[in-house]
Amino acid sequence: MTEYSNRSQYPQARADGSLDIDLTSGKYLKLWQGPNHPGITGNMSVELTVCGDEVVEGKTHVGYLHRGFEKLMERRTFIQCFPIVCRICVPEPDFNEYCYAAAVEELAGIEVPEKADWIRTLILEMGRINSYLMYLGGQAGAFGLGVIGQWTTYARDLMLDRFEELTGARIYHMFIMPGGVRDDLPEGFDQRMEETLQEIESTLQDVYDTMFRNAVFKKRAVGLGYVDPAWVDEYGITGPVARGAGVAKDVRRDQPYLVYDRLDFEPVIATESDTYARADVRRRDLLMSVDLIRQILARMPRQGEVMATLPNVLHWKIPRGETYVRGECSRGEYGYYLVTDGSGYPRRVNVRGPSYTHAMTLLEKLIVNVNISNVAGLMVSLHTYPPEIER
Amino acid sequence: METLYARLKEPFGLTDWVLQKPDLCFVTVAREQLRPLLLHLRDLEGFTHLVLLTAVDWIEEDRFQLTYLLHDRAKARDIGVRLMLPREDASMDSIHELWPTAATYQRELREMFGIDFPGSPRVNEDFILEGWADLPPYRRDFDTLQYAHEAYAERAGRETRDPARHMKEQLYPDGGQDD
Amino acid sequence: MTEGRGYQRMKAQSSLKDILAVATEFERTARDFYADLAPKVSKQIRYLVEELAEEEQRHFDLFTQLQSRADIEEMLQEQVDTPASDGRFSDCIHLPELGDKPDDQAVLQYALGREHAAMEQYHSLAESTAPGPIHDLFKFLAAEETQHKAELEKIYYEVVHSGGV
Amino acid sequence: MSVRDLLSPFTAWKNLFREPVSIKDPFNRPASERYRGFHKNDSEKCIGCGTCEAICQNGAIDMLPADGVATQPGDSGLRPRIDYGRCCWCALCVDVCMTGSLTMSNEYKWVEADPDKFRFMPGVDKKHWDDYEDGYRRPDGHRLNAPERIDMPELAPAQRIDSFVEMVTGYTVEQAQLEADRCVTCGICVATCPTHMAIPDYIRAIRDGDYERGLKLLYDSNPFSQICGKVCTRRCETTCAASHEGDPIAIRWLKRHITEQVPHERYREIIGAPGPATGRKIAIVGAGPAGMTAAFDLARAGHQVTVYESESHAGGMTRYGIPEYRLPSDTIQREIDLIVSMGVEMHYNTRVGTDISMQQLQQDNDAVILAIGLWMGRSTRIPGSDHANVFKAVDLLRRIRDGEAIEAPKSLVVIGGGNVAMDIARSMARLQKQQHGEIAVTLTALEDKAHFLADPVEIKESIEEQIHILDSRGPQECVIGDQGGLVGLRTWKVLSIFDEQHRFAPSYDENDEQLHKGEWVIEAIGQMSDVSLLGEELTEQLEWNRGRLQVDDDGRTSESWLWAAGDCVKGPDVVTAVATGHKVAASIEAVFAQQEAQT
Repeated sequence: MTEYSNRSQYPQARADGSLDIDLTSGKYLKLWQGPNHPGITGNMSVELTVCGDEVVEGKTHVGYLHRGFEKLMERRTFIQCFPIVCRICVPEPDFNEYCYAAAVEELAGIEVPEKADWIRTLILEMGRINSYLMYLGGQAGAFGLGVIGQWTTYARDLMLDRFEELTGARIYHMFIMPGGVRDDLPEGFDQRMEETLQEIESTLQDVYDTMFRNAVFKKRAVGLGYVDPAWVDEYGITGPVARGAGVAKDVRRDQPYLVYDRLDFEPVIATESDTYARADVRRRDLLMSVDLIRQILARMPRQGEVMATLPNVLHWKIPRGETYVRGECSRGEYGYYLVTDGSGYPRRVNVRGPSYTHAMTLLEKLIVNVNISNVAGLMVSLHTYPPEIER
Repeated sequence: METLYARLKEPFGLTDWVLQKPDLCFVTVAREQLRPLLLHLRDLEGFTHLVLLTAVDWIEEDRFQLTYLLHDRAKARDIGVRLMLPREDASMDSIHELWPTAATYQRELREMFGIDFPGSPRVNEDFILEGWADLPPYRRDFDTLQYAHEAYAERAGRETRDPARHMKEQLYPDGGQDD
Repeated sequence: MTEGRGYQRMKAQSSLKDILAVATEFERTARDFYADLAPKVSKQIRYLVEELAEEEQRHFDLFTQLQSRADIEEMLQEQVDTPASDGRFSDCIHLPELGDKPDDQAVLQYALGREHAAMEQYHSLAESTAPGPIHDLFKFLAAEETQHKAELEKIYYEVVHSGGV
Repeated sequence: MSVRDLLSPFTAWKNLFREPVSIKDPFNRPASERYRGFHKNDSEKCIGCGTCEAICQNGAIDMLPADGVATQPGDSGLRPRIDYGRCCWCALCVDVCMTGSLTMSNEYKWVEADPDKFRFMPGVDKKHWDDYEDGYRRPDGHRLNAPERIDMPELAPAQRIDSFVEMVTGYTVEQAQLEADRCVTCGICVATCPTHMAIPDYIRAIRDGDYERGLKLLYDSNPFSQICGKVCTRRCETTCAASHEGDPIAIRWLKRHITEQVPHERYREIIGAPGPATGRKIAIVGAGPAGMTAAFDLARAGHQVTVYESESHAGGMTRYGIPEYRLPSDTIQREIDLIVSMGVEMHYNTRVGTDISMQQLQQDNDAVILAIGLWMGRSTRIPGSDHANVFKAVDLLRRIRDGEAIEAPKSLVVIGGGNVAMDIARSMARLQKQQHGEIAVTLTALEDKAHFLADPVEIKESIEEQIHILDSRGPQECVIGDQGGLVGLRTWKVLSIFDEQHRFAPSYDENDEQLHKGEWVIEAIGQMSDVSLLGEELTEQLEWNRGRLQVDDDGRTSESWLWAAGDCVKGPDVVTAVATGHKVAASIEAVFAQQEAQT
């Protein structure tokens, strides 16, 4: 924390602890970061109050991509909700598909074929790799390392090819639906996936050499955005942000879903709890996903159905009930709270994305005393996607 | 979970217990018991993580349901605490002192459902919507389709036919019987 | 068949025109028979007898026209290739006596029997003549009667056999 | 900060010598095999049911008439038009498509300056990807709607074979809900139903659990709903969208379910009372479905309706032609009582032409309806068919339903492959079982099994009940033994029954001759009307059309006071009879209204 020990004497705290910021004093300036797309953080803006080049206060503003998904779903039948949920999170849409499907299946009492669970797990890990690849490019880019983003985009594109051949689409896969998954693995998928995984590993080695073993990156990332492990529960911190703080929180291990209880892995953690540590947790988590995909393809059953028999979806009613289904996405805990009322439509859907806590209260806390030039790097280090805040 | 409920049922006057799955249950609590219950769960039972706070509009029953979902990582279990509020002038005590992040949830509930949380930081600031003057949009009586019709122009040239009606017009226009 | 002797007579003919003249005469007799029958049957089924009379009239006209054609041989060459189904429809070869008040089924059976007999006669006449115009003419006549019979069988099936609730 | 951290990033320079990874020709990169690109629709296969439109959560699909596509039974003539300004390529439309006509190509690139071009009818508006092999199609086994119907519970063959107790027991509420859920509410069936019942609407009422609304919908178009719920020929089901890739919806059984869920005493209130009296008088000859439907409509309109029935009970062929195990008498009686309760006057055991003349009816009434059915059985008239032990199915069925004690022979042969043949075979089998403990019924039909006129379900159930069914047998002779008793039926093998144009042109193999043993032979072939009641004079006055009374589109004969409806005009079929009953009632109403207007 030495970097910031030399902080400005402004603003001074009032007796009640609040900050005494007088914008007319000439000491302070309001500065908006966003709402243009400031890299990987999406369409959100941070209203900064700066004193010199130091942030004294930050407020997160979202709503630039609000489409009201939760409300839209109340007007759609259970099957009609399936194609829209993926849009809540562009880089890693599959968690929406999975959590929604699992919640519906739970309340409707639908048993999903085992093979579908394996394919779902495969897809979620593929999505995690893509999300991390995008993150790495964004994190490096925020500190001026533009080439990393080009490499990770290439690697991600290879994985999108795998998504395309498996699901029939590159970005919004619409493949995990209530009842199972749409289709089996295509012929020769394992072989092509292995080639892709090797290419990703090779790219990651380059990323490691040029980003993680880079004096510039270290200089800026180390010590930036320190998260005290004690805040984890207080601020609802999950995923790599918590694991970077040494808290081995990983839903895959804590409450195994799908087939995670049949895979061998340990949550990746770091203890430094700064931007560098979080980036490294994600890099290693990505490599773990590569390993998990290999395990899945080696262990999954190759026979059997991938889709349960659904009731006629046009008149599908689900009895009154409520449940919460969570999964560990690349950014932390992703969950769907689904309430049904016996009709053919959801009564209420609430999407719990990790960014909701990370980009709001946590970011607003961490951003104080940060140098303006590091704001983008800090935001990216929380790996937030605003659409899951405003939904 | 059953033992937890058995222990807390009496002291906190819990009702409507539902064990949704082995690691998730729901209970309903009265307004005055909410804060003591949440504190107890957080500090003594290990439910340290506030997963979410949201509302359900049971408009037919004229009330809102607030759901406080708490997670106990050590025992890998969740409890959903329901609280029923009258819909009219809905207002609830803030819990931002228990979890700072609750302020964001409460701000959203204020905006989307019109449920007030006096004392919650920035609760009256616009969160997702800007300059919204209509009904709080996540209330059941806000009609999104009607809103869309009023707010946006339909693309010209769209029309459709009902198969049965079209067949009647084509095959038996006078409603005639038999073939 | 009362016309049986007529077929013998026809076999003895040697010119196409003569044979056609005899055949035409048969059709005329049949037409007159149905025309006489029509007013006697109930109006409900009169259509059937009238149709039969019309059909025989059509044959009568066709044969009359043929007689007057110069290119009759070429004409026949084209027609005789028509394959003739010689299947037998058993219900109809048992000829009922047509009383004063025959019903539709009886009329149909009578007509079918008549067509069948005519068809068979023309067939055997064709078989007993050497290839050439005469042979072709008999085959032509057999094909005509076969086709007519097929039409009647269709009506018979509709009237008698179909329509179970 | 180590020296390594300063040098390591320079490893990036190795990429200088690397082949670029970007695709050289991005415009010609084919998408994957199951890519969800622009739609294709096999317009021939598509039936325009609009289920794609119903499931589209974007509202991207419109159903519109298409050039070169005709509206016909089973095909609405509409085709989906997709607005790609809204489509999200989720392919739910493909997954739910009832015929499998809708698929997707793997084409994803298409450039146009005019945005309206991105709204077109796949398969109708030709596109270059129409013949693409690749693209998304519904994977095998991936169904969003259950293809199999819910089985109707019924008595097992062993339980039912010795009694005339109704064999079908009816859906439970849960079963009916599940079956109703299978309906996609397209309504294509409505045009096929002769009386155009509001099928999707009453099925929706089942889903909603609103049986009274369902019953109202039934009786709005069919006063024989309880009866049709049990024995309708259900042509609607032949055009059901679900039948293309699965079982059609059990429309008949769902109708039955509604009638069973509403207490009978509630019926009349739900259906509504008749209107005020008009003073008009109508006589109806025949108390079958056509006559009673007309009676129902006309009585409800306030007219004074009198029905003349030669038998002791109403119901016509539904009562005297359909066996009790398919249609119990109390069902018929409830239906008739309901109609009579609208103020219809019934004269049973009254034969028009004998007990009262047509001329008398003409004189006493403003209109007369002839609904006399097809009560006379046809005979093959093969040798021996005039033997005392050769019966006509319709006569026997009537005697059984009338409660007459019939002594069943130990063995018998039935001629015919229609429903009447099955009915009499199964009825006689029951009598044999009751009286002799053994069943010996042989059924011979001209048609091969694929062309049987009987309902496939009837055939299946007949076989279950040990009826020996022989197809493609042409009857030649009812063989009479030395003692003068009937020995059996002699048949020839039918080689083919229809020619290439599907015209009847039977050919026989005379060498394949069989004698089917039977003390009785029962002929169950065609039926005809007994029009003798009209008398010679009226018969001569009326116009006829190929053996049947000639009627205009409204069911009116060439005599302005006389209408005709039911099997004697068009049939035989219960629901068609109901339809023609409605039609003549409407025609009479229209004539009355016209007369009112003139005076």
